[in-house]
Amino acid sequence: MYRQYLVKRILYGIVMYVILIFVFSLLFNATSEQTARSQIEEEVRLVGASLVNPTTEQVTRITEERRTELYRMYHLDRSLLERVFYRTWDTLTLRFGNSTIIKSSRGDREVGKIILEVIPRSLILFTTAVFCQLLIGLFLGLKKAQRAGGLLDRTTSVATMVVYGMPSWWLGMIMIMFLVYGIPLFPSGGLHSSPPPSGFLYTLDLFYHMALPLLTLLLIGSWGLSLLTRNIVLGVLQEDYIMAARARGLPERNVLFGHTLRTSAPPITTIAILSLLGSVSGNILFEGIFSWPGMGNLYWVAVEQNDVPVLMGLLSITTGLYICGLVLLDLIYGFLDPRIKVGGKA
Amino acid sequence: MNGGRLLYWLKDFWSEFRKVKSGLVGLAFLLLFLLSVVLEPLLIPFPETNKRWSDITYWDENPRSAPPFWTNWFTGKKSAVTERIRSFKAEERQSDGVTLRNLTFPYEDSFEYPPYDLIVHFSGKGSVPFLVALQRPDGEALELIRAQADLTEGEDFHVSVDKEARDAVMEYVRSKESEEAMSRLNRSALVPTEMIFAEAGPGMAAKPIALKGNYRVIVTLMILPDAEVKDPFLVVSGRVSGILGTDSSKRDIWSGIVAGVKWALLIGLLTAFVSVSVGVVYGIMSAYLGGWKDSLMQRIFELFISVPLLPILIVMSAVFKPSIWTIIVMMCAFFWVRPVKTVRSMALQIKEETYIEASRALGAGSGRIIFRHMVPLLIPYAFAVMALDVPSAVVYEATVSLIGLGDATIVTWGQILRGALTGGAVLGGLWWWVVPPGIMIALMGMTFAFVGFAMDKILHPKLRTR
Amino acid sequence: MGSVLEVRNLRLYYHTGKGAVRAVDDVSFSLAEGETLGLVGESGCGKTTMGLALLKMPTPPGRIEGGSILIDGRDIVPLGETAVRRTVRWVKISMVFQGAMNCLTPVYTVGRQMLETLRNHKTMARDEAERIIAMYLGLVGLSPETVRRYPHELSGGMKQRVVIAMALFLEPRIVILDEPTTALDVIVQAQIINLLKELKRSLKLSFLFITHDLATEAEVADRILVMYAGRVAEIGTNQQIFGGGSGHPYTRRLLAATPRIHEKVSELSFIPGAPPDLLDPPTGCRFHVRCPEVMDRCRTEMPPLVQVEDGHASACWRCVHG
Amino acid sequence: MAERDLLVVKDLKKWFPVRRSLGQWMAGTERPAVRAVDGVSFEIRKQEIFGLVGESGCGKTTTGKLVMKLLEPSSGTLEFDGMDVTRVTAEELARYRRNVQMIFQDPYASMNPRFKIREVLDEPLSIHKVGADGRERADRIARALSEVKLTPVEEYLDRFPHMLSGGQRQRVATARTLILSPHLLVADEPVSMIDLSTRAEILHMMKDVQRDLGLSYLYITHDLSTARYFTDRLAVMYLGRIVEIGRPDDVIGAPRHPYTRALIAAVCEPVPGKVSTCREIPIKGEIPSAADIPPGCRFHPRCVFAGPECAQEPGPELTEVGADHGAACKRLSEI
Repeated sequence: MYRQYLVKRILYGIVMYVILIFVFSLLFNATSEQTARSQIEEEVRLVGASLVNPTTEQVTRITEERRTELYRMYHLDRSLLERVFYRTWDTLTLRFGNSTIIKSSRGDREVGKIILEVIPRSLILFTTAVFCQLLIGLFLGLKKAQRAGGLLDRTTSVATMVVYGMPSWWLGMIMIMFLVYGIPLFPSGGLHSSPPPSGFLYTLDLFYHMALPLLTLLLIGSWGLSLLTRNIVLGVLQEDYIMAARARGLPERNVLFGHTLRTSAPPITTIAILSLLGSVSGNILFEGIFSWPGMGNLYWVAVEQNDVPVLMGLLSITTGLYICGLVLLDLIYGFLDPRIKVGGKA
Repeated sequence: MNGGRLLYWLKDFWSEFRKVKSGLVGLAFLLLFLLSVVLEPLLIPFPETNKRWSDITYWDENPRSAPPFWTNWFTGKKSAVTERIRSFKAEERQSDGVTLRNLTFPYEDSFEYPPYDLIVHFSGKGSVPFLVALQRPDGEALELIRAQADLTEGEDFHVSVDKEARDAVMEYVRSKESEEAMSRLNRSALVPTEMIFAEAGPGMAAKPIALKGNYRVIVTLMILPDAEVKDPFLVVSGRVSGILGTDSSKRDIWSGIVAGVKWALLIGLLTAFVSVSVGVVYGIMSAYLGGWKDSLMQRIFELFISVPLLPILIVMSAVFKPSIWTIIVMMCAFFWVRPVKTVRSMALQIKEETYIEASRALGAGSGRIIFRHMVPLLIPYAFAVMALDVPSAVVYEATVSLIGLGDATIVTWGQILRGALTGGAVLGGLWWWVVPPGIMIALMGMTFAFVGFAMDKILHPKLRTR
Repeated sequence: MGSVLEVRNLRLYYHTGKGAVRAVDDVSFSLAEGETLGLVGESGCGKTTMGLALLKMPTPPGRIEGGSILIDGRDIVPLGETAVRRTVRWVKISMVFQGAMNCLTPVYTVGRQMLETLRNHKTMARDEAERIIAMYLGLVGLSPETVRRYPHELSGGMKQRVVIAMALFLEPRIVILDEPTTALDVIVQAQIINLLKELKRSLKLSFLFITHDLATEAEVADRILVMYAGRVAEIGTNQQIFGGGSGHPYTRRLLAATPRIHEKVSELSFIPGAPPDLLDPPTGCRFHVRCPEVMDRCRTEMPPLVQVEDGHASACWRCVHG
Repeated sequence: MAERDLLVVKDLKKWFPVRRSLGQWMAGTERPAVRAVDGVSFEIRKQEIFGLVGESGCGKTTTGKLVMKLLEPSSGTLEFDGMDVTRVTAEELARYRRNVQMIFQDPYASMNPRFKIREVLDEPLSIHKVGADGRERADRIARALSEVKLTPVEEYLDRFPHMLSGGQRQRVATARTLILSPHLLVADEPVSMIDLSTRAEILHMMKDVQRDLGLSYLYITHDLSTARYFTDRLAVMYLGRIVEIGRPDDVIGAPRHPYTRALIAAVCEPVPGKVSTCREIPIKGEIPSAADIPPGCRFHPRCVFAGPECAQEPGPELTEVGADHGAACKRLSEI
């Protein structure tokens, strides 16, 4: 039963991704073609220049020939719909073409490689952040639910409100200003110190560089989760089966961590991951502040250089990761909630 | 919902809302924000901030990257405060048809760090030769500027001591310093105002010591019969300036922040209102229609929900180079999805209630059921969702502006932060440039969070769970 | 006298914002070993509150004000929460709740929940525990394979049986059944009643059977306690209450209001008015507002519980010199 | 029939198609359906209280909704006052709604908790635009409330439903149905959620109203005892079909269908002396799901008198077993 649910959900995610890529290609068709044409012009100019003392008639013929050949290769001569279809096909098969300015650390201009290179760095930062936020949010939420209305509960709720509308990149700027230039506690940014140490020291150095961004993300994200967990847990605590469990003489620990948390796990994970996915897509610029060479930073550079192919590639990959997040979310929900995992009436 | 019932409902709502302390705090801040928008002309020292925010000349008089004036309270060594001196004593003498007018501006200097510049302003018409001199508390008087002002009607003429009086000051220092000190002095590095406000005597060039006391700036104007001079005033460009200091392009940050309030409110409220209204109607229709229409609407909803918000906003802004209005439209295009899920599930719950079936049994059509039974329950709740949606709209606009894709023609907190980022405020430690805009965004967020959560607690249609 | 349970002048009030709701007001009764006591009364008369009070688990803001609850002679009212949890709840006294349908945690299988409760009170090997669970599931007519099922996979009747099995497998002295059959269809209801009768005979259990349906009570209970607005109206054996000799006007009116299946009832009587508000109940006898045989005395003085015959008492002034 | 029947139901069916899983769809298996109502026929005469009795899931509530035209029937016909109302246009439906009204089980849930009683009662008037001005509508509302004995009327008009007791709320719900002076009232378990002491009071009120306004009732319940007291004729339903129909004294006094017998045997009585004896109920197993109904007589897997012919198609039809008393069983003679 669960396997069937799993397959259905993954297929559904893929279909959603294809439709979105098609919509994006259609939406940004004009600009993508414009950059494609300018790249072709540049290539044609190069071809022209490389000819050894050619006659003008020869130059125009070869460049003309080269241009039509390139137009056909990039399907620019077909109707609008076909062009969009081909571009969608290229995007789906991760062939994003070349970037206009940006180069990857190994110097190649192929957009796919550039993005592939930065994804792991972003993932390291954001998955650790999400993991810590979940942990803190859950633990704090439970404590708040246990003594609802207590001092801890009220103060953390106020903190949630204060942080509610605070941009994470701004908090990053403040943290850098005070904790890097004010009191030199943390490095000012980047992935690791300039001569990267090797072996175990490297990971240590990496964590040292990741500490400040992680701290900032935790300060922003974990409050919301704790309020969320608290409300859901409080809701479950009023259920009949919790009263029944207490009546059966089970210790409060079992009732709280066993029955209550386990029952509220599916709704908590759903909303928690949904809000974290939202915050990841919201905090993408965060990396720019810490010059953490991840996808966010690449967005920043791409916008600065106005490098359209890289932007398109980035958008497709981010949407792809986002949809994977949503699919993963439903799978976890299905796994945690027996009503879905085991299906209907016996 | 005729008038009577609406009034009754509002009274009832207010009696509940009053009980929620955090809600009242939020409401107080909201009123403060609205007040600051209304009183903007009074609060802002620079009236044309909105139009000429990126026009450098408008801010020329301010010191560059000066901290707020109240930083003086916290240090022993006081810095000169930027101020505009309008009071002056005027004497006139007639000599062969030309009126000689003497304007004396008193300036009380009690600071260890002298101002950066003295700028004389006046307007009028015709060409007026003028002389600017400074009388120091130690009795010395020195002539700073002697020039000719060609005034055109309606235009403000100004002359800066820092730029024009460099030679005069050099002469004055030479007359006080030893030859040897003068040779070591590098002419371009000399700050005129540091000299004229320092103790006269040897060693003043290398290590000027501030001379406190009452100075008098005397402006003598030779006004020919056809010329005319109106509303002269003196601007002292000090080391600290304004309530929140200035940025690296000399702009007064306090003016920018206050000007930004209205934009933040506008962007936030407009986006939230439009997107929540669309979302709520979509949710209700989707729940009420049911069947394949409902699943179709859900598919469209899922299509939108799978799009990561900020990336699409960034790419669309990068590609279409939008104005603020198009940014709002784009935000609405993707924000409307957020309330749909909750509203639809609530509408479904209401639809299952027995009293809905009872109304249908009485013969009520779907329009009546939606507007008499569902809307009065969901619309008030939609306002709570709206309040909770405002902060994210403000943050997204600020983020888009931060990356440089916002609308540069208007003053928003995002634009200020953009300036701070590119102006190296973080590196330079100009905290008064970076902290206030962020605090305001966070404060706006907190305000609407308090109000929104309070309304949510009251208006959430607590449907009886059987 | 071998009474398993002895309740003396129990008072339990709900302290709401508007004052203290006197849900259980000075109630005393006893339950002998192997006996079924029927607790009957309309909604809001405090019968469910009474059940929860015996487990010392009043739903907040309820609190036991006074009186004592003796189980096997030991008063559990002064005991601390952990003592009650470890030595009383489910060990001495267990309960089948009113909404038995959602008393099973939805995310755990039936077996796991039963195992957890069993091994929490008795340390035993896993297979030994599983054997006991399978035995008791069999007793209530469920296949041992139910252990692997999740609650949402079971029908209403099956869930009811699981909850009953769970209330029995620690062999408590007393089992409280709060409206166990109300939400079930009439045939399943009859099957559950038969099951309870067999269990009573085979396991020599003493039941406290709480319901608002007189017919079910007559079917199951050896002795009946009729409650009205938080106080005891009448107490007596099955025969004394249902045999026509009932002493209290409220009981008589209730019996007259219950439709019968086997004889054509020409006129169904009813009791005008509604149960009183327990925030400030009427003075004197709480039923006097609705009682057709009301006397002046009823309006002023609270009638004591008067012995009408051996083992049969009724709180009504008509019985005092009757 | 001397007088024309008010409502005639012929072979009414309502099947709810169940969504097939991908696999089943691939295999092209016929779409399974929950056969909630599977061929029900009965008629209700003028001023008659007709009872529909059965366990939960037997289709009695669905039948009620079909009569109320809240659900579209899969097949079969519905005749009201001589007119075929199976398929109707919008105005015909509006007129039908004025003649046929419904009372619901949960008195609290059948009224919008945010409406005052005045607004609850005003809804039918504003829907059907009855009553020229405010005064006439207020007058109709007052008359309806006094009809259900909720007097003095002013005391109740401005109160909210949660301020009333269960019995009072059910009276308001009844008043709401009477305001359009209907001919037929479908009452779905009207008293099951009301306290025993006031239950008879409501039944009396409904009987008075029926006598005063010449109403007919379709009374749906699972409680056989109340049905015996309250109804003029009643039908016992099992898995979507009527298994026995007739006057209560005959059907309950001398039941002929095995299921009716089992039902009656299972009902307890408030009489002493039954504590030690186990009640013997002539029935086996559990009720099957309405999605896969047993072939032939649908009761045969649980019937103690079942014979081989009971399992063969077609299922038993309702046959006369006495004056105005029918039962659907192939082995009536042997029982």
